[in-house]
Amino acid sequence: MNSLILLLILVFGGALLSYLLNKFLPILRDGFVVLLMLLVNYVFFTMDSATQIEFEIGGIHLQWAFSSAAFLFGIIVSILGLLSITYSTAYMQGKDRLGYFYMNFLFSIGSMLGILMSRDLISLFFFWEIMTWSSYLIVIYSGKDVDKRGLKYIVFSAIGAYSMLMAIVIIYGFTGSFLLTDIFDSIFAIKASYQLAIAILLMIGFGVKSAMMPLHVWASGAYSGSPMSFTALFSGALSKMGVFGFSLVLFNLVSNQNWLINEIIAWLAAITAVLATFYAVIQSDAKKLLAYSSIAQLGYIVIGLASGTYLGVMAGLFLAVLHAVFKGTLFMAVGAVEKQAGTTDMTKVSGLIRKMPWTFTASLISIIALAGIPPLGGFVGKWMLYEALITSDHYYLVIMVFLSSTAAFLYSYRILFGLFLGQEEPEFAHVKEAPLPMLIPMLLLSGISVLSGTFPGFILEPIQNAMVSFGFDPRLPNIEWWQLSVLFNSWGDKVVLQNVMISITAVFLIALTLITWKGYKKQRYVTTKDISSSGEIIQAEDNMTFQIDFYKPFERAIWPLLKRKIDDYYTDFGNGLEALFDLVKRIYNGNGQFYAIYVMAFLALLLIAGTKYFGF
Amino acid sequence: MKTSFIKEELLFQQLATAFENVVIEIVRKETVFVYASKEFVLPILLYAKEKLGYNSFSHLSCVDWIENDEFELVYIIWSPETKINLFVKTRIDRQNPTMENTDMIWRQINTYQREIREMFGIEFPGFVGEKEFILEDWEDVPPMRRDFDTLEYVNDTFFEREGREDKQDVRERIAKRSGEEIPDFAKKYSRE
Amino acid sequence: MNTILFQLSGALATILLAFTVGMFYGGIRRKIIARIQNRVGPPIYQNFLDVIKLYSKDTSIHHGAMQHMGPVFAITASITSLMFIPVLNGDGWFWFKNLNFSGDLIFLVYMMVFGSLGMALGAGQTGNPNSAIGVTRGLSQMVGYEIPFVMSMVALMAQFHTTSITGLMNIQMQENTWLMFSNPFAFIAAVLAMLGMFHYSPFDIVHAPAEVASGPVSEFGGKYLGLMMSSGSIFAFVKLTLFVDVFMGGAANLIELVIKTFALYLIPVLYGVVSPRYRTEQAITYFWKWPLFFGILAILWASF
Amino acid sequence: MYNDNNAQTIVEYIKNFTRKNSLFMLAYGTGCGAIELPATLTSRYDAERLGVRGAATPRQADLLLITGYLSTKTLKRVIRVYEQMQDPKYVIGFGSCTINGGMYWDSYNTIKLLDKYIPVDVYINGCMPRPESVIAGFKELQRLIAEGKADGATKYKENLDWYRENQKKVLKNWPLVEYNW
Repeated sequence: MNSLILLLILVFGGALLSYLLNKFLPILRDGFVVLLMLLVNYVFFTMDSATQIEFEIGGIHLQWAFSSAAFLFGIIVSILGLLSITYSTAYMQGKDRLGYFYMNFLFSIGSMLGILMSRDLISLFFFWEIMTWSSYLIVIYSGKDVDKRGLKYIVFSAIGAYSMLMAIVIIYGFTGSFLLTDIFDSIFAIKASYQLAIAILLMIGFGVKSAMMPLHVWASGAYSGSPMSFTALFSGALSKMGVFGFSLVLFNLVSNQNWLINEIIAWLAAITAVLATFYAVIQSDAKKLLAYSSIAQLGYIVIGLASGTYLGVMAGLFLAVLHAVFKGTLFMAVGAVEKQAGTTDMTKVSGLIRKMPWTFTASLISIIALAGIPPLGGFVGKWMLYEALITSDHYYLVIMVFLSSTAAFLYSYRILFGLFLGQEEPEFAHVKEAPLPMLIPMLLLSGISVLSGTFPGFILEPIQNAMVSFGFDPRLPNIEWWQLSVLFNSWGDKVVLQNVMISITAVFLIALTLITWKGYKKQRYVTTKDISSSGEIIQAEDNMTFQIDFYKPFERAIWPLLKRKIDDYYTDFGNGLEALFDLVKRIYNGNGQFYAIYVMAFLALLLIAGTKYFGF
Repeated sequence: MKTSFIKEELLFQQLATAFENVVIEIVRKETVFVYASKEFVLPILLYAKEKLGYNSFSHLSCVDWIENDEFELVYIIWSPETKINLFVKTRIDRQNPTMENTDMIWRQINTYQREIREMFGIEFPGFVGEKEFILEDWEDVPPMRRDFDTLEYVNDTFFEREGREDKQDVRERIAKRSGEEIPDFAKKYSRE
Repeated sequence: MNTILFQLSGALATILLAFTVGMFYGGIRRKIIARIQNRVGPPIYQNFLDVIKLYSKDTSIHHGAMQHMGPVFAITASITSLMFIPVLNGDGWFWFKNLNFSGDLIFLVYMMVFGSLGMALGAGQTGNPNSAIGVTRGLSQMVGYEIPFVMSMVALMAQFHTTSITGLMNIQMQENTWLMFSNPFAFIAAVLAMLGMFHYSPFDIVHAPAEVASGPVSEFGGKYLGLMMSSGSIFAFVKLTLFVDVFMGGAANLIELVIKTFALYLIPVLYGVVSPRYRTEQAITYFWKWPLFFGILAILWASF
Repeated sequence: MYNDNNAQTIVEYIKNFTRKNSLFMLAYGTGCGAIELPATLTSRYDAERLGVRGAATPRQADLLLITGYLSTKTLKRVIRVYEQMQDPKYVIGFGSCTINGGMYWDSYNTIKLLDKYIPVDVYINGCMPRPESVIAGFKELQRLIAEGKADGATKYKENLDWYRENQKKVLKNWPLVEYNW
C-alpha cells in the first residue's frame, strides 16, 4: 500500500480504535496509543521521499506528497506526537473521557500530517478544518471557561478558515486549478493587487494558527486551558502548521516585487514578540506565562521567515524546530508540576527542586535554550536570526527582537524560580518526582536542546533540504552533521559552536571541582528556612516566599504599553457590533407599515438618484 | 491677669449634666480631670467623642497604687476645637484587675491595652489582640507592678561581674535630700 | 606556537591579567570614593585581601545544588567571555589570542548575561526573599540598559558591515581612527548603558545593603562570595576591554590597555560617587529616554 | 613574626594577615552604641582604612559588633546571628552595658554579662565608647588575630554546653537551633 495512505489510515483508524478500546478494553488503551505512534513514526521515517499519490474526487484533482519542507515539519509532528502521547499516558491517568481525548489527540496528529502531505488546496483546507475542530474539542475538554476560551478559539479559527476559503476561491478563479504545483507556476501571471489580496487572505488564515498579532488573543486561553500533554503538541507542532503555511505563501505565492508584505509581516511579528513577552512577564500562572511566551517565540519564527534571506529563513525554521523541542518540554514540565503538586499558580507553589530534580533539570535546560543563552540550541537560532536581520539591514527589527528576548530572561527566571526555587513550603512536602512516562519525553527533548547547541547540523541539514525547495541555494558545507561547527553570516563573520561548548564546559567543570573540593566534607545541607533574617528563627509555618507582584517595578516601567490590551479592542468591537445589530433590529421591527414606508423611501431615493445621474 | 476658664467651665457643665456620679475637676487651663467609676468610663469616652468633639485619643496609662490596693487607669483625650486635655481617671481593684475593653472607640487603644495587660496584668475581657507585646515568654509577676522585686529577679536570673558588689543605694540619700520618706514596701530594696 | 599547552598557558595568563587588573580597579575605586569623601580609604590591594580571606573562611552550609553552582555559573560566564574578547589588537602579544576568532559581538552580548542568570538561579535557591527581590530588580534593570547598549553595537555593525570585534578593531587600525569619533552617538549610548552595566550607584539597587541586605548574595559567604568577587572583577575587565576594543581602537600593549580601560572605568565610578540611588522603574525609564534616543541617532548615523 | 612563643606557619601567617586586614563587620545595632558607628566609618575616623567594612548579612560577616545593652529579647537574635556566621568569627562588645550591665545593672530584661552567653574577643570600655576607642578596639582585635589568639569561636564550640546552659537560663521557652558548624 502507498505509505501516505497507510499513514493516514494508521492515525485516523487508530483514533477511532482508541475510542472503542477505551469503551471496551481500557487497560490496553495506553499501550495501544504509544505503539500506534511508534508505528506511525516508523512508517514516516522509512517512507520514500518520492512517494506520491494522485486521485480525483468529483472532478477535483487531488495530489498528496511530502515535499522536503513538509517533511521537516512532519518530523516535528511525528516525534513530538509520539513523546506527548507517551507523556499523556501518565499525565491523563485517572481522568475521565479518555477515549474522547485520545481520539481527538490522534485526529489532530493525523490532520497535521494530512496538511503537510496535501499538495492541493482542497485537501489542505479539509485537513485544516479537521485540525481546528479536533483541537477545539480538546481545548474544551476540561469544561472550564468554555464560553471564554473555547469561543475565542473557534471564532478566530472560523475567521481564519473563511479568509482561507476566500483566497482559495480567488485562486481557483484565476488559475483554474487547486494543485499547488499549478498555482505556483501561474500565480505570478495575475495582477499584483490580486496577488496581494490572496497573500493577505491566506496570511490571515495561517496567522490565526501561528498566533500573530492582532490574531493572537485566543492563544493564551487555549494553550493554558487544554491538558498540558496536548498543549505541548498544540504549541509545539500545531502552531507550526501556521508557520508552514507562511512559508508556502512567502516563498511560493508572493513575488519578489512585493517586499512590502514581508516587511509588514516582520514588523507585526516583532510587535507580537515584544508585547507577548511583556504580558508573559507579568503573568503569575505558569501555564499562562508559557502560553504568552509561545506567542512571542512564534513571532521570532515569523520574523526569520519574513526576512527572506538565507540565514533568516534558516533561523526561522531552526527556531521552529527548537521551539517545538523546548516549549514541548516546558509544557510537559509544568504539566508534571500540575499533576504532582496540584497547581501551577506560582504565587502558591514553590521550592520543588529537591522533590522533582529531574523535572527541574529538564526545565532548566529548556529555559536556557529558550532564553537563547550559549551553549544550547536556542542560541544558535537566535544568533542566526540576529545576524540575518543585521546583514539584511533590518536594524530596528533587531532592536525589537533584542528587547523581546532580553525581557524573556525575566519570565525565564520567573518560571524556574516560581515553581522550583525559593522557599520549600511544608504544604508541598508530599510532592514526588513525576512518573517515568512523563520524565522520559522531557529528558529526551532536553537532550535534543543540548545537542543542537553544539551539533546543529542534524537539524540544519533537513532545514536546508526544505529551503532548497523554497528556491534557496544550499550554503552549508558538504560535511557530516557532527562536523558542522562554524556558522557564518553573509558578511563572513562566524561563531564556532564547538569552541564555545568546550570552553564553557571546561571552565564550568574546573570551577565546580575547585569549589566543591574545598571543604566539601564539612559542608552540609540546610533547609531554606535557615536563612539570615535579622536573627529571627523562621518556623515551618512562617511564609517567607516572595512571589506576588514579582516584577512590579518592571510592570510600572512598561505600564504605558500594557494599558490597552488588544483584547479590549475586540470586546469594544463586539459591543459595537451588538449596538449595530440593535439598530438593525429596530429597523426590522416586524411592523408591516414600517416596511411599506421603507420600500417607498427606497423607491423615492432611487427615483431621485436615477433622474439625477442616469437621466431617466 | 486672672485666667478665665470659660471653655473648661462649659465642659464641666456639659459633663455634669450628662453624668451624675462623676467628679470633675478643672486642674488648670485646658486640663480637666474626670474621676469616674469603672463602668462609666466607656460612656464618658463615647459621649466626649461623639457629642463634644474629643476625637483625638492621646494616651492610656496605668498607675499602681499599691498602698490603696488599686490600679488607676488614665485615659487622656483631646479636642482640636477646645484644645482641652480631658483626663478620664478610674480606679480598679488590684486583686482582680479587669477593665472594659475600649478599643472599638479608637483603634490605637489596642496597643496601649496590650502593653498594660503585659506590664500590669490587667485583663480586658473581650479584647482581641496579640498576646505578646514587648516581653517574650514572661512567666513572673508582671514587671511594672510595684510588688515585682526587680533586684531579686535580676540577681536570680543574670550574672554579675565581679567587682561590682558595692552597689551603694542612692535612693536613701536622695530621699533624705528631698525630705521624703521611703515607703515601707520599698524598704526591702535597700542594701543595708 | 599552537600547541594545546601553549594555548592553555595563554588562557591562564589572560585570566590572571583580568583578575589582577579587575581587583586593582576595584581597590582604586574604593580609594577614589574614600578620597572624594575626604577619607584616607583602604589600600588599593584591599580587594585581594578580601578575596583571600573569603577563600580561607569556612563555608559549612549550602542550600542545595543550584546555590552551589550559582557562583560557578558566574565565573564560567566571566572567563568564557574573556576568552572570546581580543585583549590586544593586531598581532599584539600572541599569548592573549585565546579564542578571539571563534565568536562575535552578538555571541558576546549573550554570553555576558549567562552569568547573571546563573547567579540568579543560585540566589533563588537560597530561599531568602531579599535575594529574589534583588534578582528581580537586577533583571528588570538589565532590560533597561541592554537596549541602548545593543543599539550602539548594532549601529557599529551596520556602519562597518562586520559583526566581529576583531573586524571592528582592524577597521580602526586601518583607518587610524577610533570608532568613538566615527560614530559618537553610539559611543554616548554605550557609555550611558555602561553606567548600568557596572551596577554602581546610582544603579546599585540590586544589592542595596540597607534595603535588601545585599540582595542576590545575601546567603553567600566564604568561598562562594570569594568566587563571585573574583568573577565580578574579571567581568569588569571584560566589559572595559570590550569597550576599549570597540570604541577606542583596542590597545597595542598592556600599558596602553591599562590606561584606556582605566580612563573608561573612571566614568561609572565618578558618576556613581556623586549620585544617589534610582528606584528600579526610574532606572529603566532612565535608560529608555536619552540613551535610547542616542541609540536611534547612532543607527540613523550608521545607515546614512 | 610576632613573638616566638606563638610561632606560625607561613600559610597561617598569610591567613591571619588577610583576616586581620579584612574585617567584614555586622553591626548589630542593639543599643545606643550604634550611633557611634557612622562616625567611626565615615570621613572623620574612617575605619575602612583598617580594612573594616560593613557586611549586610551574617553569612558574609567576620565580626559581630554588640553595640550596647542587650535585652533578653535581642539576645535571642544575637545568638542566632552569631551562630549563622561562618568560622572564623569574632565578637566585639561595646560599652559598659555589655561588660557589667552598666546603667542597666538592675533591669529585669537586660543581660549584664555578655561573655556568659557568647564569647567576646574584645571589650571596648566607655558609655558610649567614642570612635577613637572603637578604633583602638579594632586595633586590639587585629593584634589578637595576627597572633592567632582571637579564638572565641573555638571556645564557643568547645564549651557549647556551658554556653547553652547560660542561654537557656534566660531564654526559657525559646527554641535554640542546634549549633553544629
